[in-house]
Amino acid sequence: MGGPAALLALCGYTLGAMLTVSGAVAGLPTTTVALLPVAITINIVMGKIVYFSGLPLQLDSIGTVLVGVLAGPAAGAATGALASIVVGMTITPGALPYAVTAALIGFVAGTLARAGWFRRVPTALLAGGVIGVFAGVVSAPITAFVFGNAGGTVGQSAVIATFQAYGNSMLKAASLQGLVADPLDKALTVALALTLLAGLPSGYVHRFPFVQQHRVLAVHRLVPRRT
Amino acid sequence: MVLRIDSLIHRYPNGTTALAGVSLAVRAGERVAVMGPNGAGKSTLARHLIGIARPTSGTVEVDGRDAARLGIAGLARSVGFVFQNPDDQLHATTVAKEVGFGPRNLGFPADRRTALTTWALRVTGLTAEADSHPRHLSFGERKRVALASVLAMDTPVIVLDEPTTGQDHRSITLLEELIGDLHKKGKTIIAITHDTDFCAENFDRIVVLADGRVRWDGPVERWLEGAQDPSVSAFEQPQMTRLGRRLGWPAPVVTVDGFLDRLTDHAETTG
Amino acid sequence: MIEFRDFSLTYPTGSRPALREIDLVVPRGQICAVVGAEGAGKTTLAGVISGVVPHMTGGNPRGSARVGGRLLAETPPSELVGEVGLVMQNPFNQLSGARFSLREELAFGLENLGVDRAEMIRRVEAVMADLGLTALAGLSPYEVSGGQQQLLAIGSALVMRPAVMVLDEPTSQLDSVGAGLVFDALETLRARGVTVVLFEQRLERPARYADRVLVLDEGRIVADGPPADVLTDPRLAEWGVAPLRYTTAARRAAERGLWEADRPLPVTLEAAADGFAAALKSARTAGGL
Amino acid sequence: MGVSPRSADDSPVHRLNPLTKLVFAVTVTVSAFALTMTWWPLLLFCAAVLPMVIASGTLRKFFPMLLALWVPIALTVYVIQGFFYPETSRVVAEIGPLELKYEGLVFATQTALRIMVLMGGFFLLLLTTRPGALMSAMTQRGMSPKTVYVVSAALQIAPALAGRAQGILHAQQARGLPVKGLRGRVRALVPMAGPLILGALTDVGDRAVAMETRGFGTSRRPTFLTEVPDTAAQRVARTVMGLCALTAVVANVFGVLR
Repeated sequence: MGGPAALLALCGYTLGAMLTVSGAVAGLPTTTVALLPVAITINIVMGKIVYFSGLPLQLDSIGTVLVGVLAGPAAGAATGALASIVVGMTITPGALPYAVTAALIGFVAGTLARAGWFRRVPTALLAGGVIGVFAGVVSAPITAFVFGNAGGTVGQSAVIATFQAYGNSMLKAASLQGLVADPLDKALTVALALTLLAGLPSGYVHRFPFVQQHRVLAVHRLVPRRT
Repeated sequence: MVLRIDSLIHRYPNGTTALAGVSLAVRAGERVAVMGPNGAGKSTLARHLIGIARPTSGTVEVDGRDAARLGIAGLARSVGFVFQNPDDQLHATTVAKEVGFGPRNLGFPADRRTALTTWALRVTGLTAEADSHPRHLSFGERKRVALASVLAMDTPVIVLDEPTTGQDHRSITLLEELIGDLHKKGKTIIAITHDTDFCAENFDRIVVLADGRVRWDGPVERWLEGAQDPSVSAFEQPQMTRLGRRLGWPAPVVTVDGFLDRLTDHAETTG
Repeated sequence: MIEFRDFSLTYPTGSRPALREIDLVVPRGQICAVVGAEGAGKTTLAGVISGVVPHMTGGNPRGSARVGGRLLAETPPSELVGEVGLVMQNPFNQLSGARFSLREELAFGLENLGVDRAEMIRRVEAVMADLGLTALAGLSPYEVSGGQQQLLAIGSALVMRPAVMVLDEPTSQLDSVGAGLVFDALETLRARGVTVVLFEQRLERPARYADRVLVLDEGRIVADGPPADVLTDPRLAEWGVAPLRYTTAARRAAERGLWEADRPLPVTLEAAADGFAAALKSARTAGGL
Repeated sequence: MGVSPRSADDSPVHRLNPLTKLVFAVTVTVSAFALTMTWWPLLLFCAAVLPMVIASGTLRKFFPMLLALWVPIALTVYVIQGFFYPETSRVVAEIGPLELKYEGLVFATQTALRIMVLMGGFFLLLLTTRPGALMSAMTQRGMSPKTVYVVSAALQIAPALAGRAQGILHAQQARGLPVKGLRGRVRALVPMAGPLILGALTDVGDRAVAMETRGFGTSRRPTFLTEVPDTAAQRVARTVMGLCALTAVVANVFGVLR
């Protein structure tokens, strides 16, 4: 029971994540490659801080979103997928099956950044919401079939249990939980990522051609500090 | 005594002994430089001064109170510590807010906060940068922001960890003037440094650590007399000391002024 | 080896050029020290010579800059590998992060270049011996001290055997023993015909080892010549560079007549000692008469 | 957080090529999920994972690590699926308004055991392998050096950053930052996380330069300082394990078709 779905979710997703990574990373310039491990570390550190604070949030993809904004969808996707692998190697192997969700978060963030959603705060927050919808929907099969709907935190699990209690199927319950929690979580993630970007030295973003080419960020970040 | 360390021993959990019985007393208003080769125990000693570390045995007292018991937060009013790497503390969006962070934490009234912030920015040459983002400044400027943010807390003791590394002539000159000013205001200044010229020219007393023990404690000139002592020869000595020694002068000189006085004496003593 | 012609560079975020009208030729086998205040353009110049600026930072260059005959504007740093070695100020940031021991970290560049394994081992061991790192070979690059990381960063560049070495304050965290090892290594490089460009705040070792000193001020070269000339220039402090105490002492002694008027001001311990010994001798002779 | 906690001691399992252990972990995981018998993952765990763990001599580290992560997940699955499993017929017990369902318990058992195999397989790899060796092995098997770089650098930067976080905490506390209580901790978040993350991000510029000038990312075929030991037997074992995993998947897919 549940076997085929679980195996397909596991294998398909893992394979997808591996392909994403191998395709995306090879073409990245060195500056972006050097950014990725730091972004992954930021994910881990923030994830831990939030986890121990007991807040019903994740905020474990700030680094992934940052890379998506600074270096584009491919780099964002690679960050997400590799972050899952690193977390899988250091904290819990349970993160491995979620590699594709994490990759998608970076990919969507990068795509929306290219479309200019990060130039203004309201659209950036909206972008966070959209990222959250994608994340929620795509992680549902993993949560449902691989982990039997045990969520990452007690809060998540309780919400899923509630949805199941109201007669929803396992997949539907997991999806609904994702759609409730993820958009808010990712909007907050984007807000924090933007705050960090404001604190970077003025020449910093110039190391990332993606930002220049697509005018990803507001103009005031790109003018001289002193005149 | 603003600071009294008595037979301080610090042993790390892995068994290495960082401090093997250090005793030291510092009077209010003294300027003390702590020197020592890497691994001599300087940074461990500094950790005790600000209450981060707990003595394995012995005591550290600041203003007569036990430092380990007060802890880092309890010592914040007494000891200002300027960390070596300014980037470990810069978080505010403007230099002025960064400098005002400490006084606000200490609960100073608004007018005192403003006065201290203005003063700290002025003496570190940062008045024009008050509204800049600290992270957009150069390394030397960031280092001065970190210094200003500790000065603004108006603590009686100020500890500087390697204040001259990565600093250019202008910043060092500013720092030297500042040390003089703070000394006149009666502050106790302790610097951890390996720059012997800087020590010789700005500090009254030098404490040399080696292998977790105090190898020398006293005026710089007297320390340099023992040129053969390994605790001395491990350092690059002040330029004027080496020059005096080359000229065959028996007693060490440490500053340019001291050298010129001695030179004049020698010239007048007809040979 | 290094050839700049009327070279200027403005960063995208800068309102003023970081480098202005630089004309500079550094031949093979020369140690050229560059001094100047913070913000004078030292780090930018180091970046340009190693191909990092503007390729990795952005920026708008004018004029021409060549290394080994190749136009830097058209040569990304990846094509200068093995040609130019760069050692930056902060050693921690230069650790690749991808290697788990000092020995592996030193080999990182050679692995990337596909150097034969036997040759790689030979070079890594030799550099470790030169810089006194052999005993630390198996340790993680993250558990050694800042000074040892600095030696590691220098070693990582040396092991590539570049024709040009660019070093930005390579001894800031080293004690006199470590700094001595580094400067000895630089002398060996010079003997092998390597061009060394050294950016420094502390002048005593450059005064002794460098063949030539450049002073940068607000992006321009304001002085260029042998250490004994440049470092005794009375405008040095105005350019934001602290004169050596030997020079200051001699200049002030001259005001008291205790430094011979026709003797150049000293920049090394030996020159100062000779000068003052001579001055004392003549003062005594004069007094004795 | 530390780089994967590994046992200092040595054993035949430690000496295996890291890829062999990786393929082992993947194979047992795929097999656990491929077959639909409820107790199959437990059999797999006892017959395959456990003997390896015992041979490696890491049993004392393995079980606390595994249990700490596995027990909470298993409990959650039992609670959620035991009580709220959809499409059920048999009720085992009633606890207040809640019904404990047979199908839910069976599903929970199967899921929990599968997760145990997944975690067990990978913990075995991590406990007996130096991260550096795993990374070298991956590169030498033709994985992109950039991908390997990102993973190994993340493994090292995370602990380095944790050390730096300590320094930042002290620097801010020395400036009177209160960090006690929930309010203090929330207020301390920006002065703590700001310097940490911004510092790490700004370091990237330098690191990229250092890597580029050391030939990283060139298209040349890299050579390797460290040689990763491998044997013909292990190569055969990897192939066999791969075939097993493949067979399991095929069997599973045919199960779907039927």
